[in-house]
Amino acid sequence: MFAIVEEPIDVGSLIVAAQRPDCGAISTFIGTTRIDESDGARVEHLEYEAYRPMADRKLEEIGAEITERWDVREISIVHRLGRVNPGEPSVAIVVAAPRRGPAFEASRYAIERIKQIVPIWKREVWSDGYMWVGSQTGTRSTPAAK
Amino acid sequence: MFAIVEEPIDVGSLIVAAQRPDCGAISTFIGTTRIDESDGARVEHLEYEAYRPMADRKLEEIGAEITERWDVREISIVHRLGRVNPGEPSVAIVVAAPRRGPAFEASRYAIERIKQIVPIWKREVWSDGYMWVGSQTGTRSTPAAK
Amino acid sequence: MNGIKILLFGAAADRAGTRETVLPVEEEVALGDLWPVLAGRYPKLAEMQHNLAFAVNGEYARMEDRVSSGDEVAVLPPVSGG
Amino acid sequence: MNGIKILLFGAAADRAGTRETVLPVEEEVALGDLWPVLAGRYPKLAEMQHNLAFAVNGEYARMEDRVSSGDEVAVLPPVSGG
Repeated sequence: MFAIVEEPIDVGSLIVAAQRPDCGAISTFIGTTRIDESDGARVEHLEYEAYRPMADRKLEEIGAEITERWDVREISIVHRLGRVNPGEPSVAIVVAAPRRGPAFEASRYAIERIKQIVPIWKREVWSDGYMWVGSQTGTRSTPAAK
Repeated sequence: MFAIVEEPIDVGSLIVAAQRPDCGAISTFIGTTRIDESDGARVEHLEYEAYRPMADRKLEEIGAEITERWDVREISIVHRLGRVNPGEPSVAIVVAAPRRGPAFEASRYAIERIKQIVPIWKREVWSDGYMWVGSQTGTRSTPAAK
Repeated sequence: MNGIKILLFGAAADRAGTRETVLPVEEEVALGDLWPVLAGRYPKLAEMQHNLAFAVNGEYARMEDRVSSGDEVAVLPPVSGG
Repeated sequence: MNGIKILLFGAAADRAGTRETVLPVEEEVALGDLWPVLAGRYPKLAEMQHNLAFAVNGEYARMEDRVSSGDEVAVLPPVSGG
């Protein structure tokens, strides 16, 4: 299942859906909002936007790349848009495979590829302005060196 | 949280408990019962037993090894005993870290170490007998080459 | 639609001050030919030229790819999902 | 308890036909000295000697470690958790 959603991601039910009698391993990666601090300010939340439907298609492409490379029987990638509060999941990747090596490698690959090719952008909303991650563009007067 | 339990493992709630504003990544590994087939027979379920409390202490030791090696803020390892049906989790590892590299490495390390040092044993209960994994001992007349 | 629809995202939308515009084109042109027009219209966008990627009709495209009226071009800053 | 409590697990329990027994000892001995007694009592267990590990009072132990009455010795086949 590949989805871009506006609501909180229910990782538990993605995992239950990935349990299969032909698989011995499920590897899951969850990206969560981490609160950085600098110059006396702090990140209050993240805000995500996407170019759809291109972003949806790119998630599916990553799934196809994975099933070409590894013996993996189930892949879910769900990415959230809009405001994501501290500690909340912004992305969840769930991979079920007969064996654990491919499960680990595929879930690691998925998050790296998401960060390379999926047209989704996040900005950090700080107490003193915002900053687009990766673009050094925003309203903070003292942008943190990333 | 390190635990050995007799009931089904609720992975979703372990993940929710690992969400922290100082972490950007949660890596989870779940071992599930895979159904092998050979010689016209099939695995019907797995059956786990442990030497306790040594097994409990070894899980905690693995946690300590991980926090020594990586910047990891939360680790849960839960292993189930008794009968585990096809597709059900026998072990769940949840690691939260500021960054994804250490989260992935630590959860992989945890499952490898469990398979090395934690005194837990499983037998495969086949339709035609059982077999202790790793020991070639059991009641099957045609033991599958592992 | 008459012309090429331009979508801007993230920092690119911020710098342009808009998320969408239309560039009139008379005939098929190279994607690269649109850039001077966009850069002229949005000077602050021009500053991030070397960090931008482009998509045509939802797929990554190169500057020599051809576009014509009715196509959708997306201006993509470095992606930062996850 | 008078003697050393022996716990057996997994395939070792299977082969011995029991999960627990007691070996009488008069004085402190090496863990390795217990093995011939166990192997003599449970010939099918003896066959898996080279695949066994041992714990004394809940910690992995070597054959030269000392044990005495009241200690708990566990006979551990290759672990297979996960």
